[in-house]
Amino acid sequence: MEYILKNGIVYDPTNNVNGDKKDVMIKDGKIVDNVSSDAKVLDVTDKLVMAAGVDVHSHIAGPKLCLGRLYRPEDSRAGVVAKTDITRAETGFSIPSCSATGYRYSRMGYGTVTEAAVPPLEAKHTHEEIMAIPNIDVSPLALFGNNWFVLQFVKENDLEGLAAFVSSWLKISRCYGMKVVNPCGSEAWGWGQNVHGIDDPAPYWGVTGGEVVRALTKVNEMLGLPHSMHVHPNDLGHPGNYPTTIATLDVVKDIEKNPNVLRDQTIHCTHLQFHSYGGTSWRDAKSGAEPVADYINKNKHVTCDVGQVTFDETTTMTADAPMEYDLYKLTGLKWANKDIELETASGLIPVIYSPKSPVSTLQWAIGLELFLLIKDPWQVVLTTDSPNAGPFIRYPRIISWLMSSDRRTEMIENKEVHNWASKRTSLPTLDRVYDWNDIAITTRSAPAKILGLEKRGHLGIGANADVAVYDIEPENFDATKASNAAVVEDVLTRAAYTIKDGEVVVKDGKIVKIVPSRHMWTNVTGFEQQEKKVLEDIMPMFNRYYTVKFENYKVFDHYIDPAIEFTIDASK
Amino acid sequence: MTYVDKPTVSNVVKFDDPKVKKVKKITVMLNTGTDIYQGACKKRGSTLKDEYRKVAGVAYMDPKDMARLAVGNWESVKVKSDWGEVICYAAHSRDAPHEGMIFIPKGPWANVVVSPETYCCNDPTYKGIEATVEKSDKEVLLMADLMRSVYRKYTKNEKNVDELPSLGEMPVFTKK
Amino acid sequence: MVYEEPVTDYDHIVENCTCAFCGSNCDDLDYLVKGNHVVAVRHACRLGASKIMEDEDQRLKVPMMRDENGELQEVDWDTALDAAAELIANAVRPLFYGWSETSIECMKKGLELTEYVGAVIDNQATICHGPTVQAVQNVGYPLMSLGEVKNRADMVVYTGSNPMNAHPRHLARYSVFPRGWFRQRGRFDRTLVTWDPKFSDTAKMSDIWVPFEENGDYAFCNAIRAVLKGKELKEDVISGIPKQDIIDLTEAMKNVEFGALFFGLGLTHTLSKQRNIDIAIGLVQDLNAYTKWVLLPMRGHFNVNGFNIFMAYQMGFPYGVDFCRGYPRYMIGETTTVDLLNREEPDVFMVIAADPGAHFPGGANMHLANIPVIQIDIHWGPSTELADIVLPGTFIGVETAGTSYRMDSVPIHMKSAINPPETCREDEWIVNELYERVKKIKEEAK
Amino acid sequence: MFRLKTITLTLKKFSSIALEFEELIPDTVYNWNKEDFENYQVPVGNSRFPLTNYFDIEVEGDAEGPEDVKMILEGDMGRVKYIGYRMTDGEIIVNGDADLQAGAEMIGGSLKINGNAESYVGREMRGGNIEVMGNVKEYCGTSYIGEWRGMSGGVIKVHGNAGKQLADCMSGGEIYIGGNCDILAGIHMTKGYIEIGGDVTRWPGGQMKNGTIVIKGKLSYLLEGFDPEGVFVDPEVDGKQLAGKYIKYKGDVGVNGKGSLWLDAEKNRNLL
Repeated sequence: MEYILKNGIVYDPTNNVNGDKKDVMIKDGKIVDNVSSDAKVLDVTDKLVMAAGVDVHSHIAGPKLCLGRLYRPEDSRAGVVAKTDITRAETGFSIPSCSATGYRYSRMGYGTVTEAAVPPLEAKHTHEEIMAIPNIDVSPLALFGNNWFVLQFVKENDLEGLAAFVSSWLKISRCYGMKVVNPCGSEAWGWGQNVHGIDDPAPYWGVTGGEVVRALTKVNEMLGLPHSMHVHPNDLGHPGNYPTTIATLDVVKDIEKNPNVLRDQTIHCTHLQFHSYGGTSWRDAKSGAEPVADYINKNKHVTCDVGQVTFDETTTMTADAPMEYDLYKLTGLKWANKDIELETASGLIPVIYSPKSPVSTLQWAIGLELFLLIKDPWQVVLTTDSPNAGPFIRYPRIISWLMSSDRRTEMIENKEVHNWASKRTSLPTLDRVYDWNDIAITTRSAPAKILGLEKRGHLGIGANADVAVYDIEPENFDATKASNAAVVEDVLTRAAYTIKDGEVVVKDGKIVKIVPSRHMWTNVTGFEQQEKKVLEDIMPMFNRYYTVKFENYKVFDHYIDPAIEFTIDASK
Repeated sequence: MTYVDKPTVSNVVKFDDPKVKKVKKITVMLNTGTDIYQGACKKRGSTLKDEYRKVAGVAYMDPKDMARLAVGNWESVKVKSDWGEVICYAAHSRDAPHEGMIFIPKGPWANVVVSPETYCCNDPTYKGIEATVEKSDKEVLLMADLMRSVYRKYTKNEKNVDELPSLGEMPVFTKK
Repeated sequence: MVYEEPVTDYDHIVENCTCAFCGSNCDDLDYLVKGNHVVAVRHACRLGASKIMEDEDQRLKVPMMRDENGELQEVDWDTALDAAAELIANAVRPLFYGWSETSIECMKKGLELTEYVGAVIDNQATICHGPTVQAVQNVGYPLMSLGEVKNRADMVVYTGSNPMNAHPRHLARYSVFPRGWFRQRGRFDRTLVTWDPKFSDTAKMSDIWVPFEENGDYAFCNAIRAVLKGKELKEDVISGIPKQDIIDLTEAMKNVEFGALFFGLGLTHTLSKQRNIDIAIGLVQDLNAYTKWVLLPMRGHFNVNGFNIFMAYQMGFPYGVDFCRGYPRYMIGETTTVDLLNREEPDVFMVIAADPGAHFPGGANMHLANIPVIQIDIHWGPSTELADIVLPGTFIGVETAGTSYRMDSVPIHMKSAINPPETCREDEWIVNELYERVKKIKEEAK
Repeated sequence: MFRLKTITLTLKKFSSIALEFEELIPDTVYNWNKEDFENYQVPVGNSRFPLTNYFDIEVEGDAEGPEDVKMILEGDMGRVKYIGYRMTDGEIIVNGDADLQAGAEMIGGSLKINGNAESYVGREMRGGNIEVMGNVKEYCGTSYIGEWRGMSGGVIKVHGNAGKQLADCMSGGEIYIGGNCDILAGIHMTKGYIEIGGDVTRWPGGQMKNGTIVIKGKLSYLLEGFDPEGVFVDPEVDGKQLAGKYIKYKGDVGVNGKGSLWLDAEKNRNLL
């Protein structure tokens, strides 16, 4: 099938196309420079055209999500939609059912989403859910930061072994990259404890978070994985945690980037908002965004996503289990927890972010500060750490805030938000606004580059034909006007067209076609010998302390159908 | 294939114990649930067999209660509750003593006397049911016969279902 | 039981098979295969072994339908499937019950059929751990994978559960006996506690037995929580347990390094049902203020938890989901099987991989005598005596591979070791056939 | 001027598969005439059938809004669910029993049931009045499963007995039970007022954080989580004047609860 999108206003930062009126041509699922005469013409004259969105960090599939859906029927009830001839029934607001997840991302013009936390023991579950999610390709990241084998290798300072372990565990769990969450803290949670800062060792192991992040980042570059170290630092959500955050980023500063990778960074810090707090307690908490943004402005080896608070009743879920228990002690709302043998832990709890609450407002303002203080949009990506700071369906609302400082001022001055926004942060003084090009960078081009996806996030020749068209005319529309914020949100919530691999899956905000999501995973080659040896070495420990047989541990091919394999040669 | 013809139970019922007063009927609290004999037999699929009525059609009782009723291991008793009555074997409970409490493993026999009431909690009342137990001279029915006499799905117009010939211990169906 | 010589006459061994019995999903079973038969099983408990060494006499091998005299007659697959599809297509309140002893792959087809015809779909949780799920939804769910207990736990509590009878390898493989990373002496490094009115086979081997009175669970946990909050107990005896014992037990639970609470149907089936679990969960949450505590329900079937997980990720609700209005609806007591049967609402009942005839109260089963019943199963059981159409499935984990979820939600791919009988069909195939045939009938009606 | 539209639905055929009535509330039908009702298809299981299959329909007078509507349901509504669901105004009278979810999520107006009602009467009710002349089953005035914010407003009066777990997670409003009440009334409650005229079996106020429960009859089992705070004569409770001697308890301490439980002192002498 061939398409030609005619006369759209195209934003394609990767290829320096900045709001030019041009046609986009599609053939066999790719962007091409010409099509035959029988190409189908889609007239998108003067409409906003971008590559399909890419989400660098979201929680959409796996055990945590499922636990959330299982124990929050009141949330499932909040998003019930009846089946149609094309779509299946939807449920859920903050933790939508699998089909709802695919439909909602697709309606927003997104085509690729990263599932940010996969415990290898339950990777089959994650892949089962990805099979149930339509219309978006998913790049799952496996959890390594509290894995006993990793702690062992780090303790023995055996990087060779660690690299082999990582490459074989990526194969076993069929994951795209590495994720580290509260390194050593989740292991401490195995005893109901936590660690504080990057130099606080995990009980028994005597290994620190800093050592784990450094070792795994070295390994990541040694192997040349497409994506970098993806870290959720220690001390999430604690007032005064920003020094820990900066220390975590700095501990890998001197590590050489692998020459063969597309990305510029060696470390990606996720949901930075939760890690940029000043003060010593919630009583005197204040923004720590400035020092953190300042560090990032000075250091190109770092990228981040924000985890913007959206003022919703949502569900927090993270492998940072001790933090979730702290939240439980604060709010008393129903607390769930799931510890996973030899690998990780996780916790869940419903949260209500209210604009009337000082803390919620502070978190909201810090998120926006980071967007506005980090100068290079290629270093900062739009996320809500969905659903932790808010459900992903709120991305368009965040964009409306970024594009209009008038709207932000309005919210502060009309007391739509608590006065901590002005008392505890610098937000009121920031009048920077994002234009459509910046939006295209922070929602498409940058996340694709950070993930090391050369065929996504742009509209150059040969790129995947993942395209989004929005029913708005950038040239005749002033997104900076406060009164237009609602329009921006509305229009970006329902794409005029979403095209996935050259097929129209959304038209006028409605799902018109279902395509299966593909499982993206990284296959490291050229390391087979080391992998074989490492497996032999660790097998006794595996057999004794896991409760499943190794043969039944791995993810079989039929759980990742259809798949996209990213083969990299580690020997290069 | 190795399996038991009936569960192993101790046999220390003292019928001549002067302290126990003989009665015709006792009131008990009935509990149901799984037990390993029932589980093994059911999941193997041997539900038509005599073994199944021995492992599921049995009321495990406290020996004192058995003495009161003058009923020995593998003799028949009638268990009656607000929801029905069923004949099952009496047997010495491995978990005794628990006077005034009987246990019938889950299965078609227990189903006759447990309560379907869920109290709007989807789960029926399988435990803590008030029931009476008395000695009976009737034989415990095999599963197929029990299902036929309790639910009468295909014998609605039969006058006297219990007088029909037994369906036996093997599947009954006509082959092509 | 007579002694039998070990089986030596077999062709080959299939290793690391997964047991298709209880929620422990032991995946270390070795099947000894001769011809196309499993002639012996290694590592399985008495329950697992007996299921895998099935009773051939009662294996359902051919499709059957009732004739005018109500007797089952062998028919060919097309006849049986068409008749079943006809019933489902014309039903106003169809109910599809079971699923806990088949694969996730089969459930996927089942849910599509359910959604298409607007039926109610429900599983065995509705008569076992449904109240647990409700309690979890009310107050939360601090759980763990079983290896956490094996590697860390120094106190293990079983309440309202008798694993020695229902999950015989649970203590041996996961919780009490195995040597863990931090518990190298196994059993000697752990305190085993049983709370149960009965001196059950598990209580008999415990270090501490707390025989609270029948229906006393709620008040007992409430008292422990009060003690945790530093309250002086009023009564001398609570739920049949002396005041001092409760205080001592509370102290002991506060002072372990890692405690695990496992609970079973003894809690979900007694007077205050889901509230027993509700408060037990609250207790474990409280204990986490002092030390590490986790809990886990002892799920009965090898995929009963799998169905709840599958439904949660597909439709946002764990069980008892009603699609009659085109969207999923989950309302305890309204969209759940036993309540619907008590109300005599369903007009067609399909049971797959379950046995209501053996496990539903007679009062509920009475309605199955009034309506058409379609059975998909591998053995002739009590439900067959109430079934109008019988469709013989295959044995997951022995004859057919499939995905299941252990009681602690660890997904396991159960491989197959032998071929199914030629005349049987895989559950997944049967349900998909029904879906296709129902669709055909409905489309033609349009 | 005073307007009133009287809609009378008289049951002529009982369906064992429940009818769902959430679309037939004053808010939606105030401007319907007889024909509209006759053309209406009511949800039954996975289908819809003409309302006339089940009911004789009479419509008198006219209305400008729900407030002008009086709906009378004649006969056994034991298989008619969601009567008065989310109604905001007007009046519904059931002359017979009512099925599940009567007055669920009700916002305003009044619902009177001259018979017994099934479970979930007034679930998550926010306003208005429900009166049941007979008994109610489980979960009267409760929350939705998993939802920690339950009934938040309005008044439920039951002249008969109430089943188990009355007003789970209640967070506002008032409930009056004339007769007896089964286990765990006001469990998880955080706010609101429950008054029970008759006897109570077990454990009222389990895990309650706040709110008030008054029991005028005999209580069989009190939880350890409740601390006595003395005996009061003719106390005023939540602005209501109670007659006689009452023992006051605070609880549930298990959850650091500040709820108050008032027991009639005469009927519960054993606790004095």
